[in-house]
Amino acid sequence: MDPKSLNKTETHSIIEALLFSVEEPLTQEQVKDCIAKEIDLPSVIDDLNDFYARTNTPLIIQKVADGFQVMVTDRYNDYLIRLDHSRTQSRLSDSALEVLSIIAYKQPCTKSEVDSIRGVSSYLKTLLEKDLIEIKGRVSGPGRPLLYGTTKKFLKYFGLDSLDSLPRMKELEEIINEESQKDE
Amino acid sequence: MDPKSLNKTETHSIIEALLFSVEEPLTQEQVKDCIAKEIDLPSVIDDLNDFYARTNTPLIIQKVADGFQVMVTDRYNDYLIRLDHSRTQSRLSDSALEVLSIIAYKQPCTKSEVDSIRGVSSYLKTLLEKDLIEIKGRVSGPGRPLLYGTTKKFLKYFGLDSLDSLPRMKELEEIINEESQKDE
Amino acid sequence: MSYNIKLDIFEGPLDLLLFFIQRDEINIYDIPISEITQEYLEYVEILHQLKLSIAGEFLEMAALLMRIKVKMLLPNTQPEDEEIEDPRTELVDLLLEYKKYKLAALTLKEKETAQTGFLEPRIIRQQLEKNNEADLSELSIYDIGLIFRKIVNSMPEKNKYEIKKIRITITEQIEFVRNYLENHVRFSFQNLTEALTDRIEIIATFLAVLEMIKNGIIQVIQEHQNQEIWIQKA
Repeated sequence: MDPKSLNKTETHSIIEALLFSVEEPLTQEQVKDCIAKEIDLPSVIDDLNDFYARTNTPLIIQKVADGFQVMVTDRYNDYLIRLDHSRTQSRLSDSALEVLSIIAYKQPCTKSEVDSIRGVSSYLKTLLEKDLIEIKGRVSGPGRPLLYGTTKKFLKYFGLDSLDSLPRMKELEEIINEESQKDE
Repeated sequence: MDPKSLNKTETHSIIEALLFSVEEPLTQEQVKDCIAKEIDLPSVIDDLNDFYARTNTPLIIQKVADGFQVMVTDRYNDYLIRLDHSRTQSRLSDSALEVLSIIAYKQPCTKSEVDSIRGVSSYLKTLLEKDLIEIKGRVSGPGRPLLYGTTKKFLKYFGLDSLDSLPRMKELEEIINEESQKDE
Repeated sequence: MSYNIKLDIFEGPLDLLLFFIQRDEINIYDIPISEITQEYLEYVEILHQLKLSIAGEFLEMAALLMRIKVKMLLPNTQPEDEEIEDPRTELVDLLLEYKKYKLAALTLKEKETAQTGFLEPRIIRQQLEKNNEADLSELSIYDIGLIFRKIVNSMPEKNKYEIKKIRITITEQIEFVRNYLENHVRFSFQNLTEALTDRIEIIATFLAVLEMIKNGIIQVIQEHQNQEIWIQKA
């Protein structure tokens, strides 16, 4: 099990570490900055891909515009799709989060109440679809508009037992102001 | 170069693919969801770590927060520091560490409990922002102050398997007792 | 202020006391209160002279130290057979409790150092089908609160304050009723307030009428129950 028999030198391992560590694709210049000696990067990459293939390591290094990046191979996708959390979850937009925060604090409240605070049309549909808010009833007054509130899932997600645990504005101010004293 | 000689079965490769694909530590339940058959996950992890060590692959799988996560080893950090400094995390201040340790042991607990142990007003903002602590609810008694506890991110940040990985309070007491007796 | 950084090395009074104890290798169960109090007060005095804001906690601790010092100087008035409590017990308990967590914090610091050596690998994941879950992984309830706070703070002022300033006074309305009396011999409250639109003006006028009745300027007459109440000069 000599690593050399796998054609892997220390240079290969350093390049691997670099590949795993860079934010953007790894470039020849970055390699030069980090390792003093001259390196034939494409050839090292070939060796590594060869090593991954031969050891059934589900990684592949791809050449993209400016350099090289490591990817998980698609070979085990059938297993991966059953991994609920690996599916790309869509992040909520800032506007949707604003609407969610208003409903959390003002509930039960109507669409027009949300709109009057934000001044723009609301993102209720998205939040309803994601099961973060639900219809709680109707106003008894004119037009009988729907009332919205947060769901059990919302509480569960944030690990709260009740809505009462939402931090109050006064408490938030206290937390924020404390820190600014320390910074002085 | 038979992968089998490296003790790597297809199961090992699938687990690797799962590890590379999850954002949070991979749990036994997730593995169960993806692979129908019964798997001894800790033993597969041991094999993989062994494989990485023997092939000089700069990866290591850690047990944190009730799951497993892949990390780049610190072995080649001397080369990495020349990459970019944006990824070097800023360390927590001593006071932040004190607050965290109190919350970790006493959770769920209020800010005033933390303050009374430290003998000084404590700052929670940074820890809340870094998602190392979170609001867990409220005390049911007078004033209904907020309760704080540590997060999953806390475990990940310190590389802890669970809160049980922290030294026991009794152990700490013994260390302090020994120290004080030595002085007599 | 550059002093601030150098002197602000203690987390608080307990931290400062623990520093003295460790430096002088003092037995925590037998703290020489006089000496330590003196040094403690000197430190607080330096902070004061450097015009640094001294946290209230430092002064509270100074008071506790003085109290213990006084108690220890007082002759023991307890009967012989009774166990006397050491006046330092409260302080020792505080110090020991704090020391425990400082030790725990040290463990965390070591773990932090070890862990920051490791990086999460940047490996591009396979794009799999999207599910309908919202990704809230980066959010806490604290963030939701902050978002709401930001919205509330950015709301225009007029939405915040619904209460209008009351521009009308009872004295003004007494004057108003007096003028009305000049032109009308007898009138109802409804006649009087016909021209008024604002509810607060009507209320002020009603109060003015009551005031004028009390002062004997006007009188009210009701001939039968449930009939109109008339107002006229007294």
